[in-house]
Amino acid sequence: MAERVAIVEVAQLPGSESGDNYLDQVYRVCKEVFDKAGISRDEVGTVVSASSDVFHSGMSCANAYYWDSGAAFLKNGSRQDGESLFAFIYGVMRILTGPYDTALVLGVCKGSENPENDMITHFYTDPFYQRQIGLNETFAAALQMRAYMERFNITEEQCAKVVVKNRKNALRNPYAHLRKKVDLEDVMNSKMIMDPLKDLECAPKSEGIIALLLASEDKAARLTDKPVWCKGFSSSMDTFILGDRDLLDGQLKNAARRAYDMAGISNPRKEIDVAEITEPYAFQELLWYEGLGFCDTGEGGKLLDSGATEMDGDTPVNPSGGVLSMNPYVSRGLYRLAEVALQIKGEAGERQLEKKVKTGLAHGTHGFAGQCHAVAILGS
Amino acid sequence: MVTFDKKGNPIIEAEVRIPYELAVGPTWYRFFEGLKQEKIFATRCPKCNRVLVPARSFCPRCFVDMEQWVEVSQEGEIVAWVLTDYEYFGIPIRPPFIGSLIHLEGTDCTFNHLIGGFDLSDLDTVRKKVKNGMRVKAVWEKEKKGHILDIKYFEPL
Amino acid sequence: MAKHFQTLRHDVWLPYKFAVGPTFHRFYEGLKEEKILANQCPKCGRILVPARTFCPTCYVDMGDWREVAQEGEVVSWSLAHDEFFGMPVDPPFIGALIRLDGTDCNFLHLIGGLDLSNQDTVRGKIRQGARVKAVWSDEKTGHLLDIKYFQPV
Amino acid sequence: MGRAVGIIGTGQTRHGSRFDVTYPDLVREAVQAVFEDAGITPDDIDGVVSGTMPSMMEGVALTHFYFADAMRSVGKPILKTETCGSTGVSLALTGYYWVASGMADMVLVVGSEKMHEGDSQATMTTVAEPFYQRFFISGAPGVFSMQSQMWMARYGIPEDKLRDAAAKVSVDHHRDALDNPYAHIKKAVTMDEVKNAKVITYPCRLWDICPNSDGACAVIFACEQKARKICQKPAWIKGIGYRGDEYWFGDSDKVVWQGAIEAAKEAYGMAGITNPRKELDVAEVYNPFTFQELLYYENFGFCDFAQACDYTLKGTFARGGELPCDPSGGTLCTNPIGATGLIRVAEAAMQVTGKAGDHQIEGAGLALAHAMGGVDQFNGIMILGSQL
Repeated sequence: MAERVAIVEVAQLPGSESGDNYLDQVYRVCKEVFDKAGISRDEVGTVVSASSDVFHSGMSCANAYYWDSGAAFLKNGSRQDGESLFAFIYGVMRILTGPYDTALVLGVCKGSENPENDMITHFYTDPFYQRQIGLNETFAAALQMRAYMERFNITEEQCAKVVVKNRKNALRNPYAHLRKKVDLEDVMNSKMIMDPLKDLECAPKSEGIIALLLASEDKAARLTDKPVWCKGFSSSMDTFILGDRDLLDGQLKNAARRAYDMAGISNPRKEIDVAEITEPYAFQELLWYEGLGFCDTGEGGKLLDSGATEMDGDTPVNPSGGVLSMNPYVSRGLYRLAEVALQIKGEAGERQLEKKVKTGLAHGTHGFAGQCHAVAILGS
Repeated sequence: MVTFDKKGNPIIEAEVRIPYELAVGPTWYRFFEGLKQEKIFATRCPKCNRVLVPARSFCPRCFVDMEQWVEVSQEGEIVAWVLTDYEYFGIPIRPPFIGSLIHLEGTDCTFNHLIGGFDLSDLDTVRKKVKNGMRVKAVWEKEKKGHILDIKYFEPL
Repeated sequence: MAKHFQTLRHDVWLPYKFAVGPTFHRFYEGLKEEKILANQCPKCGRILVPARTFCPTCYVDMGDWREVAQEGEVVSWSLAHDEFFGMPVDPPFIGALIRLDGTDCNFLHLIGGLDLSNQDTVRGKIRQGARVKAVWSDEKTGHLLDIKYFQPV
Repeated sequence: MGRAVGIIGTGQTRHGSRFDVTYPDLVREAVQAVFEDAGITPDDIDGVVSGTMPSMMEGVALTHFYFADAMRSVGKPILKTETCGSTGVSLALTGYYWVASGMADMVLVVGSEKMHEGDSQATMTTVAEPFYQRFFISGAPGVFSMQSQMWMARYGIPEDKLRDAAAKVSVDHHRDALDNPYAHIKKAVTMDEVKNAKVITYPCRLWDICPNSDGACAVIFACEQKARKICQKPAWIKGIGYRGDEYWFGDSDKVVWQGAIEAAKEAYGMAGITNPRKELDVAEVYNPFTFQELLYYENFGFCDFAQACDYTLKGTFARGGELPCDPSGGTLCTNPIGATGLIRVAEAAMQVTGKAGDHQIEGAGLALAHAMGGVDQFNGIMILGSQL
């Protein structure tokens, strides 16, 4: 039974729209990660992928479609739905259990083939109550943003500044979907989608096909000299009906606490060198700072204002440009994880942080106003 | 609006239509262009040497690119067939029709397509006519759309 | 969407029959009579609206049914400007979470009955804590929108 | 290998047409039942695994949100597994790995489907892509009909014999289901009725084919230490296996079916089984179609290739036979897809712990549970035993 599991290599495709066939893209990204690690498909132990039928061209049982493109022919594999960080931890579990010493973890979402994300998120609702009021993820986010602004005096400018920061970071990320600088005025003047939520504060709909190769400690030693270890993980689910929840006191802190406990982290602000968090709506980055314990409740805006989460701050957040710059709905969690792994390896190219990155955090969320969160801690 | 099923349980009926737009990509594109010219294209794996139809960009087993294109025979043998004579919501082809697996000459897999060109209204007649191992040949639609149904069906020889 | 590459249109088109179950059925019947029905958890005592089959927290069957107030306070709101798939009514409209008096959760519904054409005016009028009251549609079909919207009082 | 894992409780709904309740209320029925069976409370659970088959079967996407409360998963870690028809066994495997890896001590696994709310054939048409296969698959019955033909042709099995064997499978299982309080189809059928029933897709006739069912199943997995403490008689996980073929139906042999063979081999290897017919006491084989159950006997090594009909007609795989298969009535009588594979696991666990009631196989100590998914693409197996 393996004791520790490492990310050995990462391969990702860019978020911009591609005319390539989906299956070809899946094949190429898997091939790339095998080539980087110097192993063949035959040597791979198990395959766990993440996808969602509704975010995958409307193909039911999406994983049946890309099974062999995803290198899983005649292999023991599985699939996680909705949140790609689930696929990561399931890959880790499979290696910890054995007998497989490697796992391919794959995240697949070809956003360009799908209708608008909210047409799909609308179907998260129950048909009896919330669907009749037209609820979708943006609608829920707008309600959450208003509550956040009113309860803690978070300003619209503070929310908009998240966009400016992340889009600036994305300029240095060749994989990001939106690579155009925006300033505060652009964001503030962008079209009001659902007041107070503005167009540029909402994530785009992107492509995102990504592969990570995991290995047991012994195997990792043979495949890489820069293994990135899985140190902690947890997720947490909130109640279904939006009106039953406190939208500003959700499940992120439970997921984070359990992940920190597992990783032995007591002061996240000090111990975490970089964080990649899922902020499909700009204000959520501020709210998630609080949930992750980077600052106190209601202080998310102040933390941003302090510059601490900028590239040169003491807790840089989203050096990749985040989800606001690239949003492949289902695989976005694995993109966060990959960025943290690359930062720890020192292979993040132009966006590599100047400081030494030893410990990093990747966060994923899906569902209305963060109904479900997942937190992974990686370390050198 | 609430209605009731035959047991008197309250239900809400709805229809959902979600549109998607799939990227065809170069391999399918070339395959469909072939159909327009009444050609069935396959590709060959440089490692295991299998010829797979429709054409693939990579071999699922060897996991290498398949770049060698070959036009394959339009004749082959029936490996399995099924007469479908029931309908359901969204059925893509009007019944009755015969779906089948056909082993096209010179290929190393079976090709999924229709068998037709004769009366399908009676199962017993069809069973007498269609047998596994029987030879069939592609019949083409006059108007080509670059679609898998540019081959109208395969007809018994 | 016009693309610069070849695509294949693929519509997922499916029919459904959702089992309403006795709880929502009774709730809908209430709406037809201009009543908003909730029920109470026998364990934690919370009154939840719409009525539920079971308490999401205590996991016990919900108990007493009751009609709740048609007035309450705005907890959060958002003004929708554009059309979107599944929208409840033509925009502009306000989606809101409303705490109906005497209940222990927020009710998702619409706010209306005021001029919504100017965002700034709306922001001046609707705030957290603003009092609103249900306005009923003339025709009832047993649907959440039998309540037309909640109007500021 | 990882830590030893046991099943300490199972729960099922009454399966069938369940327009009387909403989907979350149906899920709750199974979850309440599993907690009652295991005698623990939700506080004891470290994580929840949720799964259904295709996302839009019931018109609600990513149902783990919808079921969050019904599954008692609020505040807990969650995983959402989906692998088509094999989802149920994949769910069980997720629960197993979560505990075996040491990342949780006790995991609740919930599978469900409410097929009457959607249109299963229309939904399953979207499993086949619109470039190629969609036009030729003719729904699930079409696929299985072609598979059974290929089998017959390969080995020259006389059609009458195969028809008789398949009819016997149907007759036996419909009778078995009468002894299963959860089963959906409860109607005894005769050989003649099966053989003369309406053709759906030749050679499959009405009574060769499973129904659409509404239902849910819940199972609790625990690590050895907790299982021994809480449960007098856990069902231990002895072996697991899973394999997937290529997506295209025509790319691999579905008669000598490598995916099924290797999934079984993996599970047998782990469980130390060399002669499955002799060593297994009962098998819950995923049998949406009578013909396919017969083919599985061969691929799982219960008998040699081309022998399944003879053994079946002798009664080897019926109750009272050497290796009773699907004494619950199986998928043939109850098929809420996302739950179906998990029901196979639950039934196998009930058999090895002596909790199967009227359809108990006396003294069962080792049981196999199986599920299949995709267009004949996935096979998953879990072997359960009364002894660790």
